[in-house]
Amino acid sequence: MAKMEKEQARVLSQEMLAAGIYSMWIQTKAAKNAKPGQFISMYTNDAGKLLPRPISICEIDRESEKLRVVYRVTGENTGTEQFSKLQAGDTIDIVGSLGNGFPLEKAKGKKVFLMGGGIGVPPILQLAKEMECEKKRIIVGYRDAQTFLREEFEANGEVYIATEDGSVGTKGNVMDAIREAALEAEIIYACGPAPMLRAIKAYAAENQIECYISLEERMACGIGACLACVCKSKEKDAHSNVHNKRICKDGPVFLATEVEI
Amino acid sequence: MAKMEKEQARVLSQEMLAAGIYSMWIQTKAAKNAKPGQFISMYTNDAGKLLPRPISICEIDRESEKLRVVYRVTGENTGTEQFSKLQAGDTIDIVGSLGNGFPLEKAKGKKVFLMGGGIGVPPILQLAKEMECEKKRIIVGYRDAQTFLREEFEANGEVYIATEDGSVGTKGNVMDAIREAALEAEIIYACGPAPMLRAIKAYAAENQIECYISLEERMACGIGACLACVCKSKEKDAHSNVHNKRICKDGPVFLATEVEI
Amino acid sequence: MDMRVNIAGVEWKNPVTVASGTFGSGEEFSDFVDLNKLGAVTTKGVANVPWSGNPTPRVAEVYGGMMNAIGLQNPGIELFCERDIPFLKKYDTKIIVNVCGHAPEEYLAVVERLADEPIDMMEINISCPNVNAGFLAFGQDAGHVEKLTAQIKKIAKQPVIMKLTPNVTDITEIAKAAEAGGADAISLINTLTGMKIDINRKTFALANKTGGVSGPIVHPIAVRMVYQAAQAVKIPIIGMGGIQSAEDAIEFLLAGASAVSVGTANFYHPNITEEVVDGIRAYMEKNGFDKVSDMVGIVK
Amino acid sequence: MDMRVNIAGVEWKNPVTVASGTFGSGEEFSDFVDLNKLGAVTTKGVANVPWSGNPTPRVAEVYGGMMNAIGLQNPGIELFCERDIPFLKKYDTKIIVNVCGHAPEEYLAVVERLADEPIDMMEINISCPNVNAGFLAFGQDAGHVEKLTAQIKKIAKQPVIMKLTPNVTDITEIAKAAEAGGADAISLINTLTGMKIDINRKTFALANKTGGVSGPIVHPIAVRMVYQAAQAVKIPIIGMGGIQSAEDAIEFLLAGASAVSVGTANFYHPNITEEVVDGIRAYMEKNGFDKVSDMVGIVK
Ligand SMILES: Cc1cc2nc3c(=O)[nH]c(=O)nc-3n(C[C@H](O)[C@H](O)[C@H](O)COP(=O)(O)OP(=O)(O)OC[C@H]3O[C@@H](n4cnc5c(N)ncnc54)[C@H](O)[C@@H]3O)c2cc1C
Ligand SMILES: Cc1cc2nc3c(=O)[nH]c(=O)nc-3n(C[C@H](O)[C@H](O)[C@H](O)COP(=O)(O)OP(=O)(O)OC[C@H]3O[C@@H](n4cnc5c(N)ncnc54)[C@H](O)[C@@H]3O)c2cc1C
Ligand SMILES: Cc1cc2nc3c(=O)[nH]c(=O)nc-3n(C[C@H](O)[C@H](O)[C@H](O)COP(=O)(O)O)c2cc1C
Ligand SMILES: Cc1cc2nc3c(=O)[nH]c(=O)nc-3n(C[C@H](O)[C@H](O)[C@H](O)COP(=O)(O)O)c2cc1C
Ligand code: FES
Ligand code: FES
Repeated sequence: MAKMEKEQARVLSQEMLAAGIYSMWIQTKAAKNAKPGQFISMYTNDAGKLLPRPISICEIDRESEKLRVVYRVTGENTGTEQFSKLQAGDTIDIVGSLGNGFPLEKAKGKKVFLMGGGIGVPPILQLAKEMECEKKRIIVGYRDAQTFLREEFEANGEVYIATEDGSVGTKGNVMDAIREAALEAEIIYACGPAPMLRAIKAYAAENQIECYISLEERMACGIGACLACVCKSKEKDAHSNVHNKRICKDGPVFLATEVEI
Repeated sequence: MAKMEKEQARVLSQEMLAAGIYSMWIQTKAAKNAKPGQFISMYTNDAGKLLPRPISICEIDRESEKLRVVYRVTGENTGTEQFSKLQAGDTIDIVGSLGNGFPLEKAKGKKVFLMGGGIGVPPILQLAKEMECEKKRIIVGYRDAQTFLREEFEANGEVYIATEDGSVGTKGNVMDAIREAALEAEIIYACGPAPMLRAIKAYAAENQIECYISLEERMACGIGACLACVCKSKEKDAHSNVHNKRICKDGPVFLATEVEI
Repeated sequence: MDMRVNIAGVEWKNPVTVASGTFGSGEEFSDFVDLNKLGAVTTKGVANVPWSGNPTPRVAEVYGGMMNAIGLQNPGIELFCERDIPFLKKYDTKIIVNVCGHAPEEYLAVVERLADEPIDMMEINISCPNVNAGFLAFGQDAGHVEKLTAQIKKIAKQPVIMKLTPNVTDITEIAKAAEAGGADAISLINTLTGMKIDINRKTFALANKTGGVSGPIVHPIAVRMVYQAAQAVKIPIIGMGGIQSAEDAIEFLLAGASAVSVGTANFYHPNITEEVVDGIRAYMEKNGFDKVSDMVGIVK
Repeated sequence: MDMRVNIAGVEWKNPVTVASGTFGSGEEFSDFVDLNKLGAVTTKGVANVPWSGNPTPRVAEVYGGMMNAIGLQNPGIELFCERDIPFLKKYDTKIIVNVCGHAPEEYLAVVERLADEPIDMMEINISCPNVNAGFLAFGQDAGHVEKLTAQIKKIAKQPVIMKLTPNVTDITEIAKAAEAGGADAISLINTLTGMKIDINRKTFALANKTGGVSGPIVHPIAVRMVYQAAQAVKIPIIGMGGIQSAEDAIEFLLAGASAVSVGTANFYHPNITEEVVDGIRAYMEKNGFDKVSDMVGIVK
């Protein structure tokens, strides 16, 4: 495998997409082999905040070695707040790309749901861009009318929107949107908050649909070494020899039936 | 007394005067009541480096509320290195002005030595500028030909230079310079490394000259509260009730006979 | 919003005081902070006679904190009573006098001298080296803690706070010993013993070799100990160690402290105490707590 | 410049290893670091049977460091011997296997199983909760430490490093107990027990409530303990706790450690170990040390 390292990436642009939601393009060698569904570890310059912030890759420009991340500032004095203050020309330390990504190839010839909720929406974009399939339905859920990335999605598939406050599309969540439009799929790819993923997993099981979900957990290393970021697995995992899988290394994307959420 | 606070000062200029020696002008309310010989506490923005760096005031512009500090970068990854990277327009947190300053008024009508050595040279400048006396001799010692602040001194008194390597003026230290020129004084003001101050104190004692020296010690609060920065005092100190004086509050300038160095 | 707290019968206007030794006798900080805004002022440690303290360097910076070996320099109880107590009496805040000593007699002499002074509480620093126990401190031995507490309680006229050292295997054992000895409250943590070596000069950064580590770096250890102590004793706890924001202080309250002390942060953020008071109030408002005591120890 | 060190008869090419649990079994970091450049690789803790570890969240960030409660998840000694030892044997570095257990029998089973494995040393983690001593760990009681060490030494075929916990009143007492039990070396410090409270969710940041604090914030405490231990025992010491630069490592060597381990810093500076090796070499050059051992313990 290629020698990996912590890299000082250059910030190319920074833009606010919605209240507290930022989009950043960075120049990085990590773009070369990046895949949709993978993430990068982003590091602050703050001596008080040493751990990485795992952030999904939202778009990849392999040719010119650029990555886009879209992230939420989670509060005051957070690492993500510090990221949001970076400007074009600044640098940011990253390690990546990390994790396994979505199994794109499985979608060939199938009717697909690409589902994203909240801050799980961004990784769906690169997935939508690269996916080749029979029918590509993108179902994305937002809190309100600030439907960030919407135009990009519309350029890459058939888009259904759900908003919690009903201001755009279906009132409710992505599951409500599916029901409202009576959509069907043979394979599902999803990223979003745990309750949403639980609902999707149940729906997929009920309808016997192959389903891939991207999980989140607190991380320390991001590369499989510290065992911080585990989720419960159905079978005994080959690496851990217990019912735990590492989200950073064995995931973040898992076959829904593999994991307990 | 006026309400004091930690202030976010604005950097007006930053300039390298000699290898590793920087000069910074800052915009600060602390200039208003500043006196020569006082210092300011300068704080880093680094969450790993929380304590203040005490730095003497080198020049004061009370009118337009500006202070100049001249400081040495003591090594890699130090707070002073971080200060040296600040540029005009940046901000820096400071508390000041602190300490007692040199007793200017005592020089009236007298023949004076203003002696500075190494990074103890800078505070002598404002002192030289404000001093009214019979004869003002400025004796400054440097390592080598990088005789920073020399022109400024020459505009404010009769200047004698000593350099360790003999490249400029007397080869040796400030004491050698005095001897070489057979200078005499009735009062001495000095700032510099401990061995130099010890020599000056001995010289002053021998010749029964009134002598004021500015001392250094590690500080935590800079305002007299923590008792970190003490020096031994000859008499029992009225505040501490022991033979210790606080350099930050009772000093940094002391009558040489008051303290043991 | 009711910010008042009652610590062993003494009502503070809010739960925020300062950590002993980081605020002088209050006077040094009075240009920066309106002392009337503090629940209490805790003075630097005072002994029966003046102490000269340790040689310098007495402090060193460490990553995210500092180390000190001041050696409890103090002017002695007489001058303290003459000068520092009258100064603090000018303010509308409670006065907590921190007491140190090398041997029980020395503590007792100070406690006795304070009997008729107009102070509100006393805090006993048992991290001082115990002349009768080698290099250990009083506070590192439960037996000594209980005994010393009982001796002090017998003569003290004001409520007694025993201040615990974190340099112990089991903080609950020490907290229980203080309670058993009759302490009215406990406070923790004092500094963690550390060392820094100057690799260029090839010697210790502090003249005393070791020093007490304080500042934000000790916060998680302090919160843990306050939590454990709160499960072990019924007397009120004053939590401290690394507080540099209202959030840090609130962690202590939720973990079981009835009040908090701000220490090292005063050195780099001189009016931090006022910010902590305001921040706790804002948190209470946002989270629907009417009284500070409603927050205390709710995380279990 | 002779970087070699001899730890209990095992020669490392340089004094730098990694702290157990922060480097996986070495495999996970092999893309970042040339393992051949390390004096030794210390593996994550392994028990006689697989352990599932604690519920998540297992880590939290704290100011200048982190807290973990992984709960010693491990695949058990069998899979470890089959997979992880052969992987490490491909490299020219020493192999130190870190061993954990809840009871003496569990430790002993692992030690026995390792007897014929091609490993160089073993490190015994005695910070594991001791099922026979309430919530205390083996390492918090000198009696338990001496006894466990002696039991292990009786059957161990490789040199035994006892890894000490800092959560004790007197580290010298524990270090001496390990030495008395026959330990070939000691390593310290393991993590300091801490707690973080999420004030918005009003609950513990870690599912386990408490966790082990590590990273730069523990460095001064670790240096102090290594120094104290070095004054108390004659066996070699491996120093660790908060190393994130060569300078941090050198402090341990000057304080009396014969070698050092880099832990948490691997997580945010994945090739830090190589930098530490290079930085120690540069320091030796600049300061005229021909051999690493000439630096060890010279600050007294
Ligand atoms: C695989 C993966 C992909 C992610 N992708 C994105 C994304 O594309 N956009 C986005 O906005 N967010 C994403 N997240 C969540 C993001 O990692 C957290 O919001 C972020 O780490 C919070 O950091 P902070 O500095 O804002 O908060 P702080 O409170 O300063 O964080 C403190 C510590 O907690 C960790 N932490 C806090 N919240 C989370 C969380 N939800 N998940 C993991 N660690 C957390 C931080 O990494 C840090 O170590 C992703 C998480 C994972 C695991
Ligand atoms: C009253 C006074 C006036 C001073 N005036 C000047 C001046 O005008 N110009 C100048 O270059 N230097 C001056 N110094 C020295 C200056 O304070 C130190 O060089 C500086 O603090 C070193 O900080 P650092 O970030 O470079 O080093 P670091 O190694 O990062 O410092 C670590 C800690 O040690 C303290 N420290 C290190 N060296 C000293 C020292 N010599 N004295 C006090 N604290 C120290 C720092 O303040 C900090 O808390 C003065 C010192 C005092 C006490
Ligand atoms: C410079 C300094 C002096 C101190 N002096 C005392 C003291 O006299 N008596 C005492 O009980 N604690 C003393 N302490 C300990 C503090 O009161 C407090 O317990 C400790 O610093 C932890 O809090 P912090 O991290 O907020 O500083 C001192 C601490 C510092 C930093
Ligand atoms: C995530 C994590 C896992 C750890 N696992 C182990 C372990 O399995 N066995 C052990 O002896 N120490 C373990 N430790 C402790 C470290 O080896 C080391 O003693 C401690 O972290 C201090 O060093 P540091 O500050 O450089 O990390 C672990 C530490 C961390 C952070
Ligand atoms: S974050 Fe370390 S194993 Fe996943
Ligand atoms: S630095 Fe605190 S008293 Fe001088």
